[in-house]
Amino acid sequence: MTPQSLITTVVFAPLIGAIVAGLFGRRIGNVASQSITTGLLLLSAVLSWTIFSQWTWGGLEPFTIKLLPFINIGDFQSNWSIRLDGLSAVMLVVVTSVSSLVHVYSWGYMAEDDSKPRFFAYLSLFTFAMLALVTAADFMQLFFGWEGVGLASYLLIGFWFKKPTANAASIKAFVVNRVGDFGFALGIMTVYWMFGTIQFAELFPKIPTMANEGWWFAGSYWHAVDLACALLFVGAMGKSAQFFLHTWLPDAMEGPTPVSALIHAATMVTAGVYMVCLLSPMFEYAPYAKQIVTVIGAVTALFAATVGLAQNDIKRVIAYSTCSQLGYMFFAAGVGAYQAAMFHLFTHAFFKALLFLGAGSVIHGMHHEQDMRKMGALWKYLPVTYAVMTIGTLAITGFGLPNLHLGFAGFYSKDTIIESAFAAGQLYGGVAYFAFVVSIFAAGLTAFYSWRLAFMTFHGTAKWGHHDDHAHAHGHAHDDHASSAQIETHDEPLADHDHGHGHDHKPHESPVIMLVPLLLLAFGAIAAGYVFVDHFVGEGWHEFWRGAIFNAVDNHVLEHAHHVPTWVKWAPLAVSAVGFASAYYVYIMREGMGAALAARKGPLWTFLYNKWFFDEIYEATFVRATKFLGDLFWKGGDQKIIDGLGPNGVSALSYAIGRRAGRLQTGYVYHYAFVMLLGVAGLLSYALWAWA
Amino acid sequence: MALAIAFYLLAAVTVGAGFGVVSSRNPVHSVLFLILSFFSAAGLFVTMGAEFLAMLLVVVYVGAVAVLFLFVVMMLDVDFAALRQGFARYMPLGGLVAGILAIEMIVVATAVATGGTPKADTPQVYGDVSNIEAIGRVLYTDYVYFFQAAGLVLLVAMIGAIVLTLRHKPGVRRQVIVDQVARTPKTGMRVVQIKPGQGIDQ
Amino acid sequence: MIGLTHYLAVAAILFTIGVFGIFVNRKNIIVILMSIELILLAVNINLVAFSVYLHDVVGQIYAMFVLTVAAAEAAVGLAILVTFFRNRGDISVDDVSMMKG
Amino acid sequence: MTGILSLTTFTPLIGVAAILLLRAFRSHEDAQTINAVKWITLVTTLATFALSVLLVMQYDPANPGFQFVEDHPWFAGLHYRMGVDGISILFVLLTAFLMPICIAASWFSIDKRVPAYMIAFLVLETLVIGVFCALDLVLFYLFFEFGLVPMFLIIGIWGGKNRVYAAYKFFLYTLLGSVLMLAAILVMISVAGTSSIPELMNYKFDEHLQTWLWLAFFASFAVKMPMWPVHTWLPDAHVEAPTAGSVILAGILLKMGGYGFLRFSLPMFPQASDLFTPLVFALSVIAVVYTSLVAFRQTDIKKLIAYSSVAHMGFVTMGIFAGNAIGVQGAIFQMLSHGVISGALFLCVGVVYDRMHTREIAFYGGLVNRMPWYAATFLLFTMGNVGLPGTSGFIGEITTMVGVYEISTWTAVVAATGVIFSAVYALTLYKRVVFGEITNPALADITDLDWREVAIFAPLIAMTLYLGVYPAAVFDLTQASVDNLAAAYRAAIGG
Amino acid sequence: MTFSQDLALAAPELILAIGALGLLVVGAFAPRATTALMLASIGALILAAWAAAVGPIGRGFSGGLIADNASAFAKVAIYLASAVAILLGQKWFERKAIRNFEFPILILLAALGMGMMASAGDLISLYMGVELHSLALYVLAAMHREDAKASEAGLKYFVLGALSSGLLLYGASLIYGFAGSTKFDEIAAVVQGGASTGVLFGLVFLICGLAFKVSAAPFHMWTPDVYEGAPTPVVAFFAGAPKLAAMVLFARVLAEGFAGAADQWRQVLVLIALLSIFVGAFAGLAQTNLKRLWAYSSIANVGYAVLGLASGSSEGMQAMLVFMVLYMIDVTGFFACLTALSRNGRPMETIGDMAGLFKERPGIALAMTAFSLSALGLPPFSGFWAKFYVFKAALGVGEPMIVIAAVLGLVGSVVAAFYYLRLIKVMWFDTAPGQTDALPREAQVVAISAALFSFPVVMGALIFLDPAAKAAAAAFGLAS
Repeated sequence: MTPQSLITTVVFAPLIGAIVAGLFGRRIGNVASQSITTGLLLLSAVLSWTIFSQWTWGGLEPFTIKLLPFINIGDFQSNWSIRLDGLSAVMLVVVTSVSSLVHVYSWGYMAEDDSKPRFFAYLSLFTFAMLALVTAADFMQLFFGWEGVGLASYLLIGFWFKKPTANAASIKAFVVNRVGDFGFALGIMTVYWMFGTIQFAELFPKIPTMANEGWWFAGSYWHAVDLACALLFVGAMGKSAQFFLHTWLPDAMEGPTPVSALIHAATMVTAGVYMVCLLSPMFEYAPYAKQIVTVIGAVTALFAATVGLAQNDIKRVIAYSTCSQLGYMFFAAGVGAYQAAMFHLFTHAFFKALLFLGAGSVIHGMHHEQDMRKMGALWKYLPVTYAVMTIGTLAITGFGLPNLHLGFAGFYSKDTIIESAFAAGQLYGGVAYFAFVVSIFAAGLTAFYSWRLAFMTFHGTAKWGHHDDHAHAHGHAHDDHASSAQIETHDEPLADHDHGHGHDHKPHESPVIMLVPLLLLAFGAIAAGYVFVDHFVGEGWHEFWRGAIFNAVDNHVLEHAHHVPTWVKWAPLAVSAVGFASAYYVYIMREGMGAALAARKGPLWTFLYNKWFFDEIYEATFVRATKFLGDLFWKGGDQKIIDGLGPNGVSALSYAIGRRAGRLQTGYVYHYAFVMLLGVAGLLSYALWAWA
Repeated sequence: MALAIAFYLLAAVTVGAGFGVVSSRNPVHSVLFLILSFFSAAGLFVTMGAEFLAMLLVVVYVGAVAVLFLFVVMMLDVDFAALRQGFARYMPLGGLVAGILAIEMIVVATAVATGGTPKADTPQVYGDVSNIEAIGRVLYTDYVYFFQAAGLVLLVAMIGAIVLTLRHKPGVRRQVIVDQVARTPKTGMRVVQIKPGQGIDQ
Repeated sequence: MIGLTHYLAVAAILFTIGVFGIFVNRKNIIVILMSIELILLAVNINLVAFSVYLHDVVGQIYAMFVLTVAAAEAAVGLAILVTFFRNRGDISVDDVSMMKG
Repeated sequence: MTGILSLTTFTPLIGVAAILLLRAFRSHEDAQTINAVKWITLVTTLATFALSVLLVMQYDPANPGFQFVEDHPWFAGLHYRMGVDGISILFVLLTAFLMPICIAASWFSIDKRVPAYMIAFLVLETLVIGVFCALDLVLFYLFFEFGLVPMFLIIGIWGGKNRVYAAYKFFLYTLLGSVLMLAAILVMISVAGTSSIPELMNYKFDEHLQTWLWLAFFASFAVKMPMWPVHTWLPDAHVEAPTAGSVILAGILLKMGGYGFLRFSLPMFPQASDLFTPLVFALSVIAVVYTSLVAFRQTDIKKLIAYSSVAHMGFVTMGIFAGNAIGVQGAIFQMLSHGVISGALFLCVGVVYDRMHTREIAFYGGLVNRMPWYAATFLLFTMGNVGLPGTSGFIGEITTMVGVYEISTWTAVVAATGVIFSAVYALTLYKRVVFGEITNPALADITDLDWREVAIFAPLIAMTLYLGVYPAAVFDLTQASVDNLAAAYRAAIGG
Repeated sequence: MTFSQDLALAAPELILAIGALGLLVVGAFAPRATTALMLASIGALILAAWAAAVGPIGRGFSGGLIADNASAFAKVAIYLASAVAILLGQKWFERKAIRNFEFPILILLAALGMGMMASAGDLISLYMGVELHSLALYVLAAMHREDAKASEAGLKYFVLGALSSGLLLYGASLIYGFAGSTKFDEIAAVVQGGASTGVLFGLVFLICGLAFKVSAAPFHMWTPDVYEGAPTPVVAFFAGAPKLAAMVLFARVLAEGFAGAADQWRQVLVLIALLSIFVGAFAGLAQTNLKRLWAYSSIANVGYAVLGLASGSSEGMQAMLVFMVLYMIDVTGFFACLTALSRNGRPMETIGDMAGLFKERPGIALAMTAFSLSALGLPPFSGFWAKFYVFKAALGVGEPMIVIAAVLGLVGSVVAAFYYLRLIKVMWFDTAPGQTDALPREAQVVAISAALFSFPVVMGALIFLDPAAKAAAAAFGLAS
């Protein structure tokens, strides 16, 4: 098989699976639909790895297959196509691998759900959309994939449609993403009218020639490329849950855990990073846009890490962790180290999926309890999960020894990012230094909350099995959470029957079908960094990316990243250690101290626990304003003013005039004569006045 | 000069009688005023040399129209006092509009002096033909068609008056001459035997 | 010297009186009919005066037709009035208001 | 192929004749007669659809001019003149496509005065197709204006509780707009000495006169579209109309406004169009934002969708007046797509309305539990309404916005916010109707789509996805004519 | 021109006059032969129409009678409408047990008067024509003499009509005096160089008098009451032919006599037209009686016709002629419907009575719907074409005043649309309170034929009507 047909199969196999399972799932049964979707995805994954290996080691050249015209109006030419280059090759393996593992995992995790075909169809549909996104050769297909994954995300977050919170969360995710897409779409338009094309292949060569052009937009004059990049980045912010547009991601945890692993950790949320890297030929000529990317990324990294400190829901902690890691990726791209960003994306996919699936395993084992305060001492009951979660934690904290160049996956990618930020700061100063400082600090926080999660879940004393009734009630009326936008239910309504809240069941280890993916991911979390560091960011990166990522001639960040001072290389490890130690102190040595701190409800804790009050602010401003304006326009504008003055007013007025005119018609002859004579007199007077 | 005196006298009577028509309390008086007005208007015609028209006015109006009015006024049993109510109330407004009209029309009438009538400002003097002959010559030649039409107008009026007012009262016995003439002793007489105590049951 | 203007003025005044009579006599239809006769009289004075001063006999012929028609009109009008009276037993103009609006 | 246009246009009247004939022989309305009437109507509409497909197949996309032209002189200098170009042909197809669906959708839900109902629809079909085919101003006006009557009756006789008010509002609002257009038409005929649309397109009206003519046409088409602030008839009309009436109203009748702009305003009054473009843009973006917000607060499903129609039509107007090829193509596409999607959404409402006889959002909830297929269908069209890529809704929105961006970035920015709002109201609606548990006991026994409803939705689903994935099918047909139009417009305004 | 030639020109009138006189004699001796009388008078009218259509063209009786395309056009329409009125009315009176053999004769005489109006060439024939037909109409209005409403209608009509005659005459006298002649062509010669104030003043009076005849505002006040009170078939007659005759007369006076003062009378006419349109539109809104409603509708419609006149061009005259003919057919049809409908012997006259008529009497309901839509001016009904012509002419003049008036007039038509819609609504949407009586055949035939004419026949008929009206309008001799 040629690479072309391979990659076509890779892209469309999930779609076929989705269609079959979605339309005929009920007819062919659960097992059949699960087998078809999972099988096709495994096929995709295998083929993706084939392509990836051909790319990495086989010297496959980039190519684009045009399948069909999409939108073809004048210069606005878009095609359904499949583009293969370094970036898409990486993304293919990330997407298909994680997706296929999640499919497999879901066999176990969703075993008790009664709409499995639908779930698998959604997963496959998502995968297809994601693949369409990463193989897009123009902005329109990119946008298609972009919104397609959004749709899948919406569907999967709201998978348990009976849960009001899930429904709310799904809408929130979609709408917030739409806010991002608003910018994205405008960015596309700007690109189109500025460069006259939306095909990447035609666009990128044009950029250097127009690098210093200006552009009128919304009443102001902008630096053209900066403007386009900034607008496009808004799209990335939405999809990748960056600061300001991050609020949907934690709520998205209402979806089933495999979904969180696939969409909200490993793949979809990284689409923004992918896009920025893909558009590196543009961003390289957009210095201000890059600075924005850097700042937003850094702030997100810090913000999410701080919020992660205070959360009690196991999935939410990981969600904030994802958010934070995405911040890392962005500021890496922002400082010009796109390769580092992609590398972190790659490794992060493994260990974050691992963490989520592990958390899922815990939840499964705990009979759908998600509150970490009700866990503890689970390591005995869920040994495999414990092991892989620990691996994942080590990976995310970036554990590794700089002097040996040996560590878990996160170590390679994250340290590269931190070093790149430092290097960029050294080279160009400015926001890169800020990013560097933040990244160091956030690394410490990462270690703290990651270990906090591990300790609260697996260590300490068991806090389950005593007051489940209370816990259940508590879950539904969570008094800490003020706003309706963030009402949480700490259980996944997996089963309709009595499985729910096993009072007497002990926590149990997950079935093999769930553990296998965990183990595979654990392997990835360990090895992905070591194996690919050279290709992604090391000496071989030119050879590996083969032009897919563009670095301006004066961009030497990555080279310099390898030659930063030693303290910079050690700093992440050091702060991670501090974070680990603090977590150990608070949650193991002084067990209960965390709970006590939370119970005091200090201002800082409250601030963090409520996620910097973002939901509350948005609720008070945007949501309220929307409702208020909607009512105002409807009842005031449409009903009172437009209808009141318009049709209803005019008709009432006409009718009143009509009645009066009718009343003139008194029925008395002399009145009639009088009116006639008035008319005569009037006309005569007019005649005299006008003509005499 | 005599003409002027006659004009002013007749004009005054005409106008005064006209006002009497509209302001009398009793419609009978109104009719009489109307007759007076027509008479003096006829006089005005005479001052202009239109004797035939003057005569016609008297004959037609006084002889026919006014009598018709009188007839109706007398025939209909109307409470005239009630009909006078509200007269004063509407005086001002009516007066105002009438005044405006009058002023406007008089303004136009005086425009004769400025705008000018086409031919002459002296009355026509009939030379060899009399007024009536002059009228007749034109009427029976150029306007014969309308003369006939006038006949039709009168016909319509006649038909209308009959249609609207003629009533065949069912209970009224009429004289049917044909029947009377055609009557024979056979049909005119019937011999009946009256039994005592029964009477006639016809 | 008595000129055309004088006659026209008389006619105008007579016309106005007729008009005035129509809406001042709110209730008496007969007087309204008589007012109309006054208006026609005014017209006739006008016509005759013009005719005489134009040295054109057509005006007098016109006046003749007007006279004829006025007579016919009076006949029809009074006939209608009689019908009306028969139906209503009254000729008050105020009552002529079965239909309005 | 001369005559095919007339044939397509008047084929529905053959159905009318058949129904009348049937009624003449069977005055009693028994079930059998009613059934026959329905089948006659369905077959007629299908035949019309077949003819329109034939029309499209025969159409030469490379030729930007009018095709299948028929021209017969009439009286007073008027002509019976028909023809289609790339701009109008698809509307003919859309009309013929939606009609059988409407008939099928009314199959059981209309139970009184069925023959009259079917006749009204058939007459409406003729009129609407006529509007898109007419090449004579007065002929156009005939078709355009008389369409009010069947729609008035459809709303008024078979409508909901407040139907009379809605019917009146619909009628008078539209009438007011179109009498002004009539005035303009008459002036144009007087000035140019012809009522032929192709000739008028080449006639250069005096700029001052253009302004007035443009405004008069605008009055009519803006009401028809409807644009803010003359949109308030639409929600009322939609809410009260029977399902099929709403489908036709949203699917086709609104398009006559957009078509009018394309056929008259742009080519005939280019300078005035250019002059008023800011006004149109302003009204369009207000429509997009304002009505989206209003839609968000609605409690009646149909009203919500109706308001969303107004918002979507905002994209159409701005696309048209962008005056560039992409904007105009986008606007045409948006109209087609909206015709399919909003029509389908009203049918979705009709499905539950037929079962429950209420359109209150609050009444529903949790339908997915009992009606999974319905939920999936509704979801698809909701997503189309939201403008999700892959559905036709997306193509229309993005292309119009791209077109507008060239002319006014501000407009594009504000319009793009509409994309956010549409997600808000559409998804909220979907959530409240479909998701959640069934709490209303009345819904406990609600049934899923039956075969007839599936058959109704299937073509709409296919069309939504087909156009969403392969919009080129449309663009290829419209391209030549639109390029022509846009080029002429640009040349006329010197831009 | 010899007398016999003159008589040939007057052939239609002669036919009617002789017919009327002959039938009067017949009727006097055989008053019960109403059907024969009816048929004979209809025959006379048709004969007269034919004579008008094919008769010679020229001026007779020293200019007092004009036979031209315009008069022929008008006469054909008037006589045919009169024939229809006889058909409708005679049976109606018979059903009411009023056996008036005078009815067809009065109509014949009225038609004769209208014919004279249509071919009037000087102020005297104008006056005679007007009076001849008016007197007949006064009588017809009150003809149902046992009906209080009818006699009241007749009285009102008469009083106001006499007043308007007075105004008209006064105007005629002033014109005669200041222009020096009663003949239109001679007046035109005087006016050509600029009309004197006196003439214009007279013209205003004359316009007022004629406006009364066509029931244009503010001289419309009689219309609703008379329409309501008079017998329905008589109203069917009233609403059509006399207005056409008066409009033609109007056109002739203005076009032939006062073409030189067009700028002046145009202003007056625009005022009258607009006032009529709006009075008709607004006052109709609150009506419940259909006859009154249609009276207001006719006021509004006359406003449109006057607007056509006001445009003062040949197109305007053509528009007016087409308008009046189409309107005449509509309104005759509508009143034929009303003539036909009754419920339990009581005539159905209010909007409420029409509830559910579509279910009850679909044919008549459809016809009434067609008339309503036509009166509303909705294409493709004849009313639309009528308005089409008028507004095309008015807008074609290009004079700002007329253009504004035209646009306002169109807006007024939207207001009026409301009450037409109400009728449709009631007939189609509401449910019937009870059975209607059987429909009389002749009214049904008239109604359905008129409805068919208003659509679709009109679409073809206009092909013939258009050139005919154009030729007729050309006879007025105005510039296009």
